[in-house]
Amino acid sequence: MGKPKLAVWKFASCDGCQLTLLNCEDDLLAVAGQVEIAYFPEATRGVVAGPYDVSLVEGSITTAEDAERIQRVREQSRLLVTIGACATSGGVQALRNFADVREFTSVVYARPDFIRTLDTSTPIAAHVPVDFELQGCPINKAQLLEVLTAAVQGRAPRIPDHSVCVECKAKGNVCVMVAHGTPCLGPVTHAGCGALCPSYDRGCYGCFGPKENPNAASLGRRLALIGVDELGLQRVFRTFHAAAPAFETESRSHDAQVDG
Amino acid sequence: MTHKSTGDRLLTVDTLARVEGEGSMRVEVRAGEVTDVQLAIYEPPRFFEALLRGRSYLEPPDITARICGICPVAYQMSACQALEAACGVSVPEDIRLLRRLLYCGEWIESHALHVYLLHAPDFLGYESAIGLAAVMPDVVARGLRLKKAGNTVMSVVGGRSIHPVNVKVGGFYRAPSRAELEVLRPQLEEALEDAVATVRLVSTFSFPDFEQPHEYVALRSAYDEYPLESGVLVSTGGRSFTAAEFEDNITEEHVARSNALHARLAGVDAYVVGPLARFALNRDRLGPASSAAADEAGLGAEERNPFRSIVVRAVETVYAVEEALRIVDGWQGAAAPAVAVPPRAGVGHGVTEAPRGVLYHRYELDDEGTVLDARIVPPTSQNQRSIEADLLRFVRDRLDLDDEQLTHDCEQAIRNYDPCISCATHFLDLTVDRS
Amino acid sequence: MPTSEALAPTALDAALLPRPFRVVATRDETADTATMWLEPSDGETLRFAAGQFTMIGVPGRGEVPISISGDPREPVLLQHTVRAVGDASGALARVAVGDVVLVRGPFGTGWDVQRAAGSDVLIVAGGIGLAPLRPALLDVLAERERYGRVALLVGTRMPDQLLFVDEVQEWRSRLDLEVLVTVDAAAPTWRGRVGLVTGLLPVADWDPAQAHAFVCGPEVMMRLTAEAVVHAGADPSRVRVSMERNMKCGVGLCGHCQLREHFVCTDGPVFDYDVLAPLMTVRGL
Amino acid sequence: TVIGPTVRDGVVVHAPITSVAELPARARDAQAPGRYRLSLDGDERLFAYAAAAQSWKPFLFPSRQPLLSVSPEGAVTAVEDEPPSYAFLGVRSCDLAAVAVHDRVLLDRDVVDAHYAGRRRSAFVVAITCSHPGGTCFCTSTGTGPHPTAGYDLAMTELLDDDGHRFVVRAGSDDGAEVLAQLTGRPSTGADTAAVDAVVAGSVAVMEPRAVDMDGVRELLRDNPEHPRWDDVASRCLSCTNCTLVCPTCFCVTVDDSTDLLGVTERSTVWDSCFTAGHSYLHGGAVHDTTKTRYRQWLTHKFSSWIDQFGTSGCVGCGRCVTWCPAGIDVLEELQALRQSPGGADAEVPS
Ligand SMILES: Cc1cc2nc3c(=O)[nH]c(=O)nc-3n(C[C@H](O)[C@H](O)[C@H](O)COP(=O)(O)OP(=O)(O)OC[C@H]3O[C@@H](n4cnc5c(N)ncnc54)[C@H](O)[C@@H]3O)c2cc1C
Ligand code: SF4
Ligand code: SF4
Ligand code: SF4
Repeated sequence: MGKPKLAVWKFASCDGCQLTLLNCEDDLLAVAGQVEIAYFPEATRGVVAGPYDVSLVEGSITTAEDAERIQRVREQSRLLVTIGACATSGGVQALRNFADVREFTSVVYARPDFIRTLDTSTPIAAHVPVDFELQGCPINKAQLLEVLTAAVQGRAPRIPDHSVCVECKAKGNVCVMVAHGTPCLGPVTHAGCGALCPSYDRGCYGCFGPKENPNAASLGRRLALIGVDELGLQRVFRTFHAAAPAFETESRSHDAQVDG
Repeated sequence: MTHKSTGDRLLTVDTLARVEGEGSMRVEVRAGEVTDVQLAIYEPPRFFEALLRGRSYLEPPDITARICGICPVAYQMSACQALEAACGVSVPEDIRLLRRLLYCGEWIESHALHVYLLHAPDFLGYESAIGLAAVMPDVVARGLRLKKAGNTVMSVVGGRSIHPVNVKVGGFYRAPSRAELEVLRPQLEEALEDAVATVRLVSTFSFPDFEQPHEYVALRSAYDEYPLESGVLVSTGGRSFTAAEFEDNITEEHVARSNALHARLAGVDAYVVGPLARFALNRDRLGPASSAAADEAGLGAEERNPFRSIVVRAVETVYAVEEALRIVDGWQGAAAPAVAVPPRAGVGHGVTEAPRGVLYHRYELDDEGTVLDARIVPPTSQNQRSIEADLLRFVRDRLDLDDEQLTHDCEQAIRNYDPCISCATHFLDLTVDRS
Repeated sequence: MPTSEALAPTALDAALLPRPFRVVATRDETADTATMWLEPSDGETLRFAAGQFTMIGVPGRGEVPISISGDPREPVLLQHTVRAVGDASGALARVAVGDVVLVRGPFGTGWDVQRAAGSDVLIVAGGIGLAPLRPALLDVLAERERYGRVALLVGTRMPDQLLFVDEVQEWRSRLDLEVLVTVDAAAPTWRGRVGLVTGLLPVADWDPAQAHAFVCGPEVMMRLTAEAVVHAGADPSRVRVSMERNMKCGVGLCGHCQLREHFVCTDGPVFDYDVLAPLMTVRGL
Repeated sequence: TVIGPTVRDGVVVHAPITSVAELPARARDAQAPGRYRLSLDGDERLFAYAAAAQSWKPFLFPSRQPLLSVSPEGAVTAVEDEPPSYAFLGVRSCDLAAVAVHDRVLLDRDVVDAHYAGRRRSAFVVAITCSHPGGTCFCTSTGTGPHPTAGYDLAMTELLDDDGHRFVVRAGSDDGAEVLAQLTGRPSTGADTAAVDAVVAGSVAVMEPRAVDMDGVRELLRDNPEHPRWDDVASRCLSCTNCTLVCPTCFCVTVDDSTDLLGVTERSTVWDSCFTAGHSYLHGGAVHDTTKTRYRQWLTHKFSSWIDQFGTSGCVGCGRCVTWCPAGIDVLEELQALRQSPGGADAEVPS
């Protein structure tokens, strides 16, 4: 068996997740030794034609062209892995889903008529079947390596889906929520970052998206008790994973009070 | 199929490689004359300025970081500066230095990425750094080492290198101790050697003869420092204006083919921000090692050949490393990780030097700190006109080349600017139309 | 009984230290299930009691509990029958001759069929559950004269999911063993029985008043079967079932397999039904 | 290495210390469900705080313990490590009881945890009488405090009164006696003993309002798996795992295999929690697929089935799971609610 062919695709995104691959400085050449980097415009001019064994897909679907293009990507890919918040839940640009896009366009562009875009930013899985979703904004380097390693070895990636709190406690952090009264989304957020924010004396802001079995409503009530107002609750659940169902439901539950 | 003739030609590159983001290029040649050059940014729009409306003034550093994964720190720095200005707060010196250190990390990482992984393969004739690694493993290893040093600085100060978590309006969530920064020293010392070696390497590349006439715009710091996190805007045309006067001097316009906005400097057609501009306007502010490296590389008072921007970028990398070392050495911890920034109604402007050049933010807040309006002008949209102007002249002089070579050279010319299309919305796709 | 060799405490490390085995033969049982025969690389025979399991895995592909499906009297080659339902089991079900797999164990309690000596024996298997029960049946057949009537009742979802087809055929031809097979659903060409395995209980020849039953299959199937056996008049303490829970260590230290007060890996996997009955009726215990 | 209490990030933690100056002088903690605040405005006593953020578990039973590595060809190499040698300073009686529970679970079994055994064997334990129980403590209810009675090398009681700031120390082992013999000090007097008794009585009194009767809790939990209170608590519980990870007796670990690009697998035991889906994962899904079943597993195991398994409760009354629950769930309140309406006639409304 030859080396598996890897392709890296980009949709609406910041490039941070694919940069994570280039940031694997110690392992980049080892990865290149195990997989054939067949399509990765950010890193190489060379293009090897599909089909591809593994496609990493960054970014969300925000235009009709992209909705079409992702179908082509899927057709050419044996394994399709989405990387990052944009690709798995629509990303920060999914905030448009909560507003009027025409208004959005006119805020940014003098000639909104030049801009063609969809009303929503949607995750890749809303368009094509996805084999694995790697969460994070941006994704974690070690987790990306695990996903690639698993793909090379033909096994399922081992990415725990529990809360950030697990990592926080394993690291020996002091809980900022309990000890300092700092609002923290760690209890409902997917692990992977290594509990970065609490390690920096900050509450988690949920950039890895919802964990398995999240209870956002209860956390919302708890945050309210430590002083987060309705607008604040709507905002914390409506940022980098605004369109992830668990977070969207919770943020929308505050709409009435915020608007009223 | 190659035509070298003067006839009609159309060169296109649908997806420009080794740039950050997605864009395309199109060059049209009719009857031997270059009639049109376009750099189209088709990266889908993400509407950051709109989605910032209604958010808390404490959120833009985290939200705007997501505009660009390559230079998130630049967004965080410009946002903090603008928001602190809006609220009438300035940060103490220790916080300013810590920000500078974080920024140095981003410069080292971003410049190493561009020099080694994106641009050097052009000069050495490879499609990618991975291909290059097969023949020059030491060179690529050095580039990766350097890049990693930058990432390590960002991880220690900011928590991680992409979208750091430690930055907030008013300073940081937690300031590192002296001991925490000291661990960076050995890696930075190695990086200094690597950065100097990088200047030596890239100054041996062969560069096409090409001079550009554009006006250069960059920051000039109030301190005796090369500009990073603060300063006033100055230009080779003798202009000088503050962040607050940015929009009086620079306006953005929207062109049909692009999802990015083009910036214009009042009174001129095209201007340039980024390493060449910074260097020309701040050569006297380099540190000892970077200054010596610039001399050794034969750089004069200013550099007008955009192809030689790789040399300037390498010199700036030396500067960022020596500056990081200076800050680490002097670090005694911060009195407090952040200063309080109570909200107030008003408008604030911020300009800092992203690796690719001047990055401008403006926010208008109400008295509770809700963002009423936001404006962001990234470096790539400022450089876009210059890139196109350069391409036009560049192609005109090289019509004798076949399409493949010409396209390749055009791409290289675009990469001179290290265009970040994620910022300008995102990337380039080259179409050369000779038909 | 070789079940309780661990009289002196063993270190967790040793218990978690797998031994390499080499695959010497494989046989596809169904589309997703295969049997493999394994030879210990260190030459040390893995002796076991019917019903015990090992923790087994392909290197780097995780480790899962799998019952031993071989004959306790012929332990030189370790035999396992694995259904591919996920990553670890999928890798196992696809091993080829010559491959190395890592094995720890044996662990857990056995069927302990000897306690049925003098009585009727009812062995009821659902799907892959026949694999753990095969050694129990072989134990009975090896000393057939010690038992009363013996019946093997097998249910599978579809005809092509029956395990050990040739051997089942052989068993069918024995006069001292009643073999009944049923499937949940089948094409019209299927000439056998259709219906749940519990439907075989009234058909088989056994005496509830003194029979011992050994049941293995999906948890609901085990519960319904045990309930039906008890309903027919059997004493719950004479019904044994083999439970399945997540297991990481196999020696009661990792905590994953707990079923209320029981560590399924050490107190089980084979339990008396009277112990489990109250636990099997509560969802998600 | 001496591990003792010290203040970090506004909390008393157990960490390596090298001088008396690092001890938490003047520290006073206020603990409540989901809330911990520290002030440094007390008198000069060094041990006048309640349970520290974590017990001694992270040192005796670390969150990750490498076991072995496996080559791509299947060759197995065990990780050999020298167990660190610790002296624990300021171990409260609840935490002593927790260590005893771990000894029972991890050492007194057919298979023992050799890494725990190594760390445990070499540990020198200096206990302290708890003088300032916290707002979530209930060791008097679990019968595990506040006065250390066994399981230590030395036990101290800190006294601060007209006779000055001093410690009454007694030895609980030969090692302890040896160390005690080397200390300068005077034999304790009847007055000292009376003062110690007063400290203990004071602590007991502080915990009085929270005292619960643990009799029948084993049966209560065993017999009420479908009580409506489980749904109620599930609406509040975040299944974040914090309670299990701060609990000094929780021992669940997963066996984690991580395989690198070259196919080398490292096997470690890693703290796990019954609040994760992976804990009860069986092909197709988790047995404990809802927060209700996960919470029920935790509470039932801790207070009920633990007794069946090990002859002792899994709870030592340190109150950590209450303090460090981000949702502020109080196990005593849950037990109380289960008890008040056995069988689940009328469940309480959430607070
Ligand atoms: C005592 C006993 C005997 C058994 N005997 C047999 C037998 O003889 N034959 C047979 O075919 N089967 C048998 N089984 C069932 C067999 O163990 C399971 O089918 C097997 O464990 C499933 O493995 P898998 O391929 O799904 O593992 P994987 O999916 O690879 O999982 C391996 C481990 O990783 C973890 N994991 C995987 N996915 C997830 C996830 N999404 N979330 C959290 N954690 C996850 C789990 O902890 C799991 O233990 C037996 C089970 C027991 C308990
Ligand atoms: S998920 Fe976040 S880091 Fe990744 S591309 Fe999107 S915005 Fe960037
Ligand atoms: S700080 Fe946040 S992530 Fe850490 S334990 Fe507390 S709630 Fe969980
Ligand atoms: S703690 Fe939360 S917000 Fe911070 S990096 Fe981790 S997942 Fe993202």
